[in-house]
Amino acid sequence: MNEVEFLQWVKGPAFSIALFIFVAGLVLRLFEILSLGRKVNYAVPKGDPMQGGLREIFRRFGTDKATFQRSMLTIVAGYVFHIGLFVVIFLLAAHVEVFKSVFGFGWPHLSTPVVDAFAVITMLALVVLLIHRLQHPVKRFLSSPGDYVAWVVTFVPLLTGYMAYHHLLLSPQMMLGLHILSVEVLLIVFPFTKLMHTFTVFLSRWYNGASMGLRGVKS
Amino acid sequence: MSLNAIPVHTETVATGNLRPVMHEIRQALSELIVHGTHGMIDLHSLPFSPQEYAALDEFLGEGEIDLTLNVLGKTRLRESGYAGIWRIEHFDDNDKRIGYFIEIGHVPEILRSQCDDIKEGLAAMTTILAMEEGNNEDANT
Amino acid sequence: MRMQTPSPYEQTLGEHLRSQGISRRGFLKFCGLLASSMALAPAMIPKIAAALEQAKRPSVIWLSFQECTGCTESLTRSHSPSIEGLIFDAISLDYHHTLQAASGDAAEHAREEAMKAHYGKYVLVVDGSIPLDNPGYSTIAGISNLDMLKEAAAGAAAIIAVGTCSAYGGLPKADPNPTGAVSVSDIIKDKPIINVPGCPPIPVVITGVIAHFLTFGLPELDSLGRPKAFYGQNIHDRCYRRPFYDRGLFAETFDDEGAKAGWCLYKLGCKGPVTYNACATTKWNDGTSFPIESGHGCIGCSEPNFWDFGGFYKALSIPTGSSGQNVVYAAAAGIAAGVAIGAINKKSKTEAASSHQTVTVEELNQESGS
Amino acid sequence: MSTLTLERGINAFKAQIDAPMASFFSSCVSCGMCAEACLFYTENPEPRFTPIYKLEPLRRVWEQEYTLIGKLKAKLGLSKPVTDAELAEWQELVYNNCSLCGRCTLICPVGNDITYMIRKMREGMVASGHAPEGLIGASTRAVQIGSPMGVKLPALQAQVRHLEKSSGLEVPFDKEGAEYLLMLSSMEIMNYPEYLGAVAKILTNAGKTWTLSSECFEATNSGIQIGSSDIARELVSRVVAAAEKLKVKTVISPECGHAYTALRWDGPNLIGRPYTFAAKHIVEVLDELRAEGLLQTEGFEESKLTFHDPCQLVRRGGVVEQPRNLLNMVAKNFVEMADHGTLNWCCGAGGGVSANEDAEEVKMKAFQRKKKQLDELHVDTLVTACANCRIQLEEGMEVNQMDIPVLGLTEMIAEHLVERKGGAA
Amino acid sequence: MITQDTDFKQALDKLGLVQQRRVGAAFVRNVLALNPAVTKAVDAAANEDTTADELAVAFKQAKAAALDSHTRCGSDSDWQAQAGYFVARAATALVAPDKQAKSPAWEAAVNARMARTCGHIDASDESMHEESEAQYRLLEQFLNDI
Repeated sequence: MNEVEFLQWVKGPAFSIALFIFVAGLVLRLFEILSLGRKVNYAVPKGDPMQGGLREIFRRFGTDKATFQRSMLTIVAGYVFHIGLFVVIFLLAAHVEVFKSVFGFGWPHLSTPVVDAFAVITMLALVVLLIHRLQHPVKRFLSSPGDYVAWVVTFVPLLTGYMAYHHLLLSPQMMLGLHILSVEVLLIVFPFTKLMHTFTVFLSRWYNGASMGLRGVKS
Repeated sequence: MSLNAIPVHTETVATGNLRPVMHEIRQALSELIVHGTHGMIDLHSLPFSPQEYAALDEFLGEGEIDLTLNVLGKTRLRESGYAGIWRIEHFDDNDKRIGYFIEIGHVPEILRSQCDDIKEGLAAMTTILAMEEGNNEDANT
Repeated sequence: MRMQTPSPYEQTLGEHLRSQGISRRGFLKFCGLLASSMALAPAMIPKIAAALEQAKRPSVIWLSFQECTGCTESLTRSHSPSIEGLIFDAISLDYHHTLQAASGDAAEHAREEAMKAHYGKYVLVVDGSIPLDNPGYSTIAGISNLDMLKEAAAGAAAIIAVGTCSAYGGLPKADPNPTGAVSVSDIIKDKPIINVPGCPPIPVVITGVIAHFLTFGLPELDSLGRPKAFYGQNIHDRCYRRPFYDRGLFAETFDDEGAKAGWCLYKLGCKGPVTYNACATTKWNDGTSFPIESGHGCIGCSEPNFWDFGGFYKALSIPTGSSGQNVVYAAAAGIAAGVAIGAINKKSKTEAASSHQTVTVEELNQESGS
Repeated sequence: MSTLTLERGINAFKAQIDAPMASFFSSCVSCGMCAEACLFYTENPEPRFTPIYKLEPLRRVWEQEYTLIGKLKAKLGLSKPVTDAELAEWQELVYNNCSLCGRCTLICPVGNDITYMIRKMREGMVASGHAPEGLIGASTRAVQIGSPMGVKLPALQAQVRHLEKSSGLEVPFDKEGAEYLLMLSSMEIMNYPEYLGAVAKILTNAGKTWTLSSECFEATNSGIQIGSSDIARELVSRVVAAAEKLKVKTVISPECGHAYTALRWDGPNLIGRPYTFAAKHIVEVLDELRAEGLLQTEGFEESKLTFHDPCQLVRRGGVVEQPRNLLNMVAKNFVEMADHGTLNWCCGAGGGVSANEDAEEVKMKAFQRKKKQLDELHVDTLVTACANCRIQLEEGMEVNQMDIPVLGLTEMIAEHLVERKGGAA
Repeated sequence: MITQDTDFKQALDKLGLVQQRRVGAAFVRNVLALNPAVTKAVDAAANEDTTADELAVAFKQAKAAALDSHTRCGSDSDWQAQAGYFVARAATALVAPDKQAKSPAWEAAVNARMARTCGHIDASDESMHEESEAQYRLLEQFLNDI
């Protein structure tokens, strides 16, 4: 299989398989979670669970000053790479074309060098966080293989994408192929790893916020 | 609507190749002075935007010499504003430019009479002279 | 170009050109242009000149299989006496069934003659792919392409596969490949093969390769068997519209402002980023322009399987499968599996709840006592 | 007689795990921020004291029982089942080093309610026989005697007699149809009898009808602390029975954090139906009286004082403004700690820690957090509204040679109370 | 002749801080047997020449004694031990610094009674009254002395 056939394969069958597993996996996991149900609460509510749920979904994007100072690196680097990922994934012209082909509609994109810069910053932030994870006693202690898998499958697409764009190391076909392949790996493992938090984070904040709302706890 | 009716006017673009070429020319010129080495730059195999061709022309400027050869279609030789820097443009029968070089040297290579041609010329000339003299002697008797 | 009958005395190229009435100045111009066409440094010109002077005027046998003659057209339509025309004249084309005056048995006879006379020395040029499913799909004088290729290849010094069809299978091989078409290199393994892909290839490149073969022998090839001298450049890297790509300025349609302003054609399906060819520098129609310059994206015709590369007008990044549908099926599958898993989870949870025995303080103390 | 086994513990885990927990476990990215939010880690920085890690056995049960991947892993022998030894090891983490204060729950960036999960995990710890001695003792007394501290009715009656004699107030028992049923914690009966006096004074003065119940006066609920719904249900249903028998409108939870949680939030779900009465914390009641103008005070505390928010009131109960409204009535110089209200730091002894002898040392380490907060302020007095916090704070101050008296909010209000004409009905 | 707490309290309120401490000391001495640890503090309260500093020291000791003897939340109640706690609280009230001291004698009295009853609190007898009667007498005697 030469480079071009490889690129064709990742763009064709491989992508279809990955996308299928990704979507099916997502739905499956959500069922897995929600099927466990939740008891009705007979306590007379002090506040509105709905409001609480919504409030927490947004409030937890921020943090109080003291906590920020205590976990500054985690928070700042975390924000940088999350925003970076968003920009790189959703605002690069080439990517918008992909979404257009999947959803049938697209949206405006940023100029390539801007996204390129974001990619670099994002990778830096990820490296910083990895080092931090390896050195911070608590993080190192908590980290399971799953945490590192999640890191790798997030980092590699960024790297290969960057190299493909700049025609580094390998031929563009090969790099582009590897880039798409790495994204497919990401898609496949996504629903079954920590990456799932991308979706469940809203569920979690909602549940937590709902119980806070019910108790009339305003944070 | 006809194809030409579509107003495609390329915006100014810079491939970034102009500056390097200018410096390459400068370098070659100093080489010529120091070691007398002959330099040549092929502009065709470089991605140049029309603007950049124009810019280079302007940079080199016009010199004293502008002559046209007739070999396999025309070939135009122009010395630039800087002595020793020549523009060599090769055309085919239909006056399409099929080659564009910048040559750095006292005289463009193609202009110099080729040794082999000179040798052949000498041989030819010698035989002709010899024949004439032979004829004269016959006449005297 | 005139068909030559093989002569016992072989001219050198230099002699031949001179006999065509080309002065040494002309020869020098020719070499300069040749260097340019071969993307060689001008410093090479003297070497080329010397090499050409000595080079034996080669016998060339040109076989055409499943092809459209576009490659030959590309070559012969180039205005003469263009540089490529000169080189083409300089070779002794002993067989080319489209061009040669002779036909039928005479033609085939000429081929056999040439092959015998120059056995082991002649250059074999092939355009078109070879059908393997059924030899009957394509024959010349009743000889199947496969047989003719094998026979001709046996005595060839080298094979030049001109055009994407002979290099990689090309259009005949395009999905679903009804004739079972394959490339030359799929069949011939024991001879040096130079792929000169393109649909068609740039004429100067065809002759350039021949010239290179004559002057410096086999050129350096890339992983796809293409001479690096001509196919070493990535269209995208050499494209004059590249700055627009870098600035993120793309034409969305063929007639929008971006298109008129000459912005990057990536979104309109340009395959430049993954295509290797000399178009961006050598250009077409005597250097007039190349596809991107005239407002159409590169279709990647010098790459294998370019016909099946997800559509000429789909951006390179777009997956080839029908994703939208795929998502729907996936969601359906997910729901099905989810419902099943969910049911199992519910079941085991209710079982756990029902098998719960009330904890009593007696138990607590008894346990802690032990 | 049946015994507590690992099997029963795992089974309890399986029964407790619900959608929120599954979502919480799926969301955790091991960022470690909950460690920084937990005083049992900040004051004793060992990674294993990180809140989310305290749930590891529960998480594994979830993964193995309720996720496709987990089941696959188990099939391939990539994951091993939770062992009895592990649960034994975890007892220290789940009980000694967690006061269910809910700070991690508040800080977690992905919104995981870790406290909720630890409470649930204790169900399994109990069922597998891994609850600490102290809490077992308390629960046993609570169920068998009616008070975790073994306080019997006569003791209360004796205190009441003292009170009636010295104050001339009437302290009614089993008065049907009274507006308020006043519940107490044994702590108050034994160590702070003045609390009863203060409430009696205020309620009587406000012209409210109120009563104690001779059948059930204990509001605290060891079942909640040890983490056994079965025991908690038994205890809370006693309160419900007493309240419904006396047909009171409102049951007043005493100055005790977890008693409020037990009565206000967990109770109805334990008995599986809504109450026929309202359940309120004494501070809430006092603030209502204030709002109705039935609670007037005179004079001010001159000393610079601050308020320690009991976790179960602020973070788990939403009672934040009320104590401040009340304090501002009687305090000129009230200052807040750097982290206060919902962000306040636990005293270090909640959630059963104080009743757990194994936690003695940890408890005092944890107090260092509160010490740091107080050292920043230089206050003369510390006010709180939880008898358990109060004891922990007093001990902590003693151990650390800090000379700051700790007062109960209700008593402080009572001292400044303005006697209303015809108030005492 | 004092017969009820209202008169008892009024009489105490009339007294100055120092005298309150002295009479309070008398009350506590009556139950001191239940917790000798606070003897020093009581003596300090009894002596009118005691300096502020000495009081402060005594206060610390008394508080410490109280903390030692109180019952922790959730731990089993031992009313015998608890008696000591109330004695300590009585003593603490006596020697509290001036600005904290509300009505030391009264608080001492109340806590002393608690201490007394603790012994047989579960038995719920009337011992409490004996103690208050005793306190009335002590007060009368004190008032006569001054």
